[in-house]
Amino acid sequence: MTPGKRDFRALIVAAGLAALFVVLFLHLEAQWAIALLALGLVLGLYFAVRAGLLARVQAAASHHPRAAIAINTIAGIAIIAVLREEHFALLMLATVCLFVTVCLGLTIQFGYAGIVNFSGIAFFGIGAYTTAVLTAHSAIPHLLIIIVSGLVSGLIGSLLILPMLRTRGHYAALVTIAFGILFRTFLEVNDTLGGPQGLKVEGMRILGWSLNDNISLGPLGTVSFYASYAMLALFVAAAAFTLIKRLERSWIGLNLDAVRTDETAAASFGIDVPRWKIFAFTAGNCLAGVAGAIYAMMSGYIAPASFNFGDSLLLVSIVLLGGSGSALGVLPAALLVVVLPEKLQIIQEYRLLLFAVLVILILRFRPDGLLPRTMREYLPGWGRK
Amino acid sequence: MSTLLQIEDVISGYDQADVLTGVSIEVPAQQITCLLGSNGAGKTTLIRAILGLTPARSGRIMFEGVEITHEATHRIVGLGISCIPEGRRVFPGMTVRENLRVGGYTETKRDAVDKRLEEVFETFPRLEERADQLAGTMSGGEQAMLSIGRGLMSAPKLLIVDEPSLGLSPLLVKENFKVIQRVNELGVTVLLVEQNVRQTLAIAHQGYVLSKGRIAAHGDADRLRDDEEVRAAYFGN
Amino acid sequence: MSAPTLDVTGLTVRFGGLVALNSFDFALRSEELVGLIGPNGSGKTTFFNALTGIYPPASGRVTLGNDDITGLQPQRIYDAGITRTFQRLRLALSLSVFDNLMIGNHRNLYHGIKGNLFGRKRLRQQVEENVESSRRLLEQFSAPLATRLFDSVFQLPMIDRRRVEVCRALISSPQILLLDEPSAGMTHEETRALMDDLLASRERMPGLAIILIEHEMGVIERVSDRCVVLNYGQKIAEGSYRDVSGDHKVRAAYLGED
Amino acid sequence: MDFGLVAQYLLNGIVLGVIYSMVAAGFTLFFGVLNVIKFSHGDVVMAGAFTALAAFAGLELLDAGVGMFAALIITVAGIVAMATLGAVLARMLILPLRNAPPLNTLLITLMFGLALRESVRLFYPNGSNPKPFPQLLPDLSMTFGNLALRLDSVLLIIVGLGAIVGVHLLIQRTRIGLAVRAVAQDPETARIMGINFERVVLLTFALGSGLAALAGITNGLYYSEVNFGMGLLLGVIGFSAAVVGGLGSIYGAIIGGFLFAGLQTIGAVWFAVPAYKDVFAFGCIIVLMAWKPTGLLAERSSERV
Repeated sequence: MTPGKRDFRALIVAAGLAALFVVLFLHLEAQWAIALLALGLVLGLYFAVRAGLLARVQAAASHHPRAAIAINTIAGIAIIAVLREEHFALLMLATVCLFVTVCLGLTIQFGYAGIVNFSGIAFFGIGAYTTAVLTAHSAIPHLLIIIVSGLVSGLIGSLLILPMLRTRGHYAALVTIAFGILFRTFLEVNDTLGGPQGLKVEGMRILGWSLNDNISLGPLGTVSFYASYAMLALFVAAAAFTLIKRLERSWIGLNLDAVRTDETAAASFGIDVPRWKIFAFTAGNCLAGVAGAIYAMMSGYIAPASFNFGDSLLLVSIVLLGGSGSALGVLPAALLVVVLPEKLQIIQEYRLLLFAVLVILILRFRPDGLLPRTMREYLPGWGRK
Repeated sequence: MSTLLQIEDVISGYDQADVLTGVSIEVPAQQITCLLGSNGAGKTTLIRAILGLTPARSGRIMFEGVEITHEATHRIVGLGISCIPEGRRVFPGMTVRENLRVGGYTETKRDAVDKRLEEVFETFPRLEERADQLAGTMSGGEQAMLSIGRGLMSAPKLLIVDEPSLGLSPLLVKENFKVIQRVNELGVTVLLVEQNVRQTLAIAHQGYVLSKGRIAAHGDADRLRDDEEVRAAYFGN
Repeated sequence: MSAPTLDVTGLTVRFGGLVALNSFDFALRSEELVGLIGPNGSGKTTFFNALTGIYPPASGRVTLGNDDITGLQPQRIYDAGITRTFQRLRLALSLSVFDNLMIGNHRNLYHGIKGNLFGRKRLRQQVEENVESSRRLLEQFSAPLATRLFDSVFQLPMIDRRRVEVCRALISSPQILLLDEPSAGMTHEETRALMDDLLASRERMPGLAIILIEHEMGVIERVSDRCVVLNYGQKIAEGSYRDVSGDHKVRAAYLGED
Repeated sequence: MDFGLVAQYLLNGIVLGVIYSMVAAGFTLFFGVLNVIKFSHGDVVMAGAFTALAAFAGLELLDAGVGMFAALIITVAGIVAMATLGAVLARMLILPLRNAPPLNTLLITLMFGLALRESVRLFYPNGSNPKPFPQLLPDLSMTFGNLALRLDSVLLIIVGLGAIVGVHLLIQRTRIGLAVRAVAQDPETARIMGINFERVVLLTFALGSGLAALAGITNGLYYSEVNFGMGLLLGVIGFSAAVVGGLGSIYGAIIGGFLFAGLQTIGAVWFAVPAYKDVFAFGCIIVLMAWKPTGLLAERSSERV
């Protein structure tokens, strides 16, 4: 068997296993099964990393980046197809994809450029509120609104980064924390934005077709309207993932890493530190805004209560749990953090407490996360040279 | 003559740089022992090892016959070792008086501290004039004085002085050395760590030359003064 | 004799009341290797930091060729062709050797967002070229190190980290290289090997001038064309190593002779 | 606007300023001595208030839950418990991470704060609802025109200011305070002087956390209500105050605390919708950070290259 064929087989097997896992995780109801699956995921990843299995799959993926993304997107579509009638499972799947998108944005900011952002949920919220306002008060096509919402988030972020550039560390962290709280408070007291009750958001329409309608397949049954949103969220997450990987494997990714590891050394080698910080912060917030826009249309209703400081912390925990700077790590981490408390009713009440304890343990004993970031590979098949 | 401080075969490293590879020295009581060497020879690493700031990886350090190799710094200092650190390191945001009080921190009786304060002010009348000035606003020479005064506040048995000449004008260096000599005459054992060979050997009784983490030469001050090894340690020829 | 490449006149750096560098005059010609020596705290590293824009000078003027580069931002100084190493290594330990070298090669790489993310033809070409040139450069210092191009710097011993830092400063083909105590933390033999490799690779870089801060006088004697001695932020001697090491002021500064 | 109303706002602002300053003083102590931000501080404020509440429940069982004596007992209980917690936290989470990136410390304490908050919500009886805080101080007031000067407010201001001044004197005048300041300025030289670094750190954390408990109790007595989430905002405000004042300086903490209270008061007066006061205050903080990136009374520090 040629290496190419072996690669494809490895990729397909890995994607298939992942898809099977996701389907079971979303579909099963029995509490013991879900707990077992979650435990299995964490242990499975741990041993896959240790035994080098994951490295092999990653090498294969790196050799055929487009194929890897395509195979995984197909696996994602397959998951949606299997779960087509289950509203709740599809809603969760879509939510996971949106959280993945936001956390990939945070990965650019924190994982690459080293900028802390404790207001991630605020930028998600800016995207959501922009969408709510634009769908209600303008005739802009909905797909365009998603992009505009991302841009608005990025723009507001690029203003916020200005005070952060003049300072470092804790002082910069304060700016984002203050902004996160300011945003939530602002929403609560602002009547034009609905105050504490929030706003209704129209469902998405593309070329006259409403995503909020169930799709009837005649005798084959009906497909939940959440399938359309899950599909959209899946494509956005896949696109974000592709972009992040390309970003990482470029001179720009290198510049961001240089800024994070040592600003003085970076500047001494010609790297324009403020420029790349602005770039990373803006790009990350754009992704958060896009995800927020889709979230708003999908849930049909947004309120300040969904954009708490605690949610920003949740986003940061996903990034850390996956492994700081590890784009791949975001996937299982987001899946666990988003789905587990929804499915495992026992822990739902305790979920924040559990996450807090989890992150404390990670920071104390395994600061590299579930899937630690690997060396940069600029070109496909780099590792085999 | 008894040995106050004994260092046996110490290996230590810090930040992967400045590594000691098996250093043994003896500091006899009541004397001034000097440790000479150029930049980067490992002098500061040795002091850090004695003080327990960068504990030795192997070897033994004995003070008054008691092993202190792995003791915590505050305990080692409490036994009667005082250090005037490189670069003086006064507390810039504290007054001169407060700096001196920190120097006497190991003494818990307030009366005793006050008495020593008086003594230091007697030795350095200049410090008394400036007692309530912030240390950070004083000149380099005055800070050097303060640093020495602070080191004396704990009434040490062994005073380690790390590069007192660093960044000072030749005149001030001379003054400082005189003070160190006087302190020694009052009965304090001194370990003087320096780059400056001539002036150091002029006041020291005996010395060691450290070069690239090893003792390159040792002996009486008179002998070292004309030693080729000393020259080699500095000028590499 | 050619005009000086780097011309420093009256450069002064102050920290609060302390004058770390006092009206320093210095000239460097193309292809020259000047040793900068002096006791601890005499202002050597301060000079490097002022030259590379990390500390703002209080007064004075620095010109490179015909350009005034006084007080420019560090990235502009680098663009002008001055690179450096640091006394305490400042490598990105978590990144690969290649990544670290490419940080040093920033000037010659393409940083457009579009071409880095989409198309990527130019990126691919630059990566391939630079892998080759990095390997060639590393081989001049250590053949085994050249095979570890994609390992993280974290896994390398001290000597190899030093080599990587020197190569990071060399890879962009600078006009002037500033070496801040490259022997720190290494043995005599390692230092000797590093300097030999450096001298050899200098042969391949026409025009490269080097300023070397070093405490090991043996190294200075062997490699420098000329020495400048600093003490208390002031230049106290200048000339060949033989002249300087015999100078009574220099001996006084180091040995305390009157 | 008449005098009475202005005075009312002023009085309210002063009580807030005292509470904020107490919280900010903790941030400043921790930062001064160890260069870390302990973000669970706000939740320690909350936990202090809840400990006092629990102590009060205990007193009620003994039929001693009335008056100034009870107030004293529950205050001491809150302070002692939080001081212990602060020292334990420093020992278990903060000292071990001393050489990790500062952000890790910030995150781990943020998460600890979250854990504390959730623990109270889940495990304190009926903890997810706001709890009435007992009215233990004399319920007297004097009226001057429109101004109702409540005796308990005055008492709280006196106790709070007294505590800050007390901490300040402890730091400035005592032997142990000398050690704290020495460690803050130069930990290594302080060790060379024979100071037990770890003990000083633990003591500082105990001190700051005790002050936080007092702030929480003051807050409870003033508003007659506490809830599990109150620490978050108080913590962020305290942090902002400390940063804006200039981390590491007690004076800075006091200036920052009163500045924030002042901004909120101005915001409340200025806007038609008083709820905008926090938006206004935090907006001003962000602008202030852009103007003075390291605070109003910044300590100079330079990076060694």
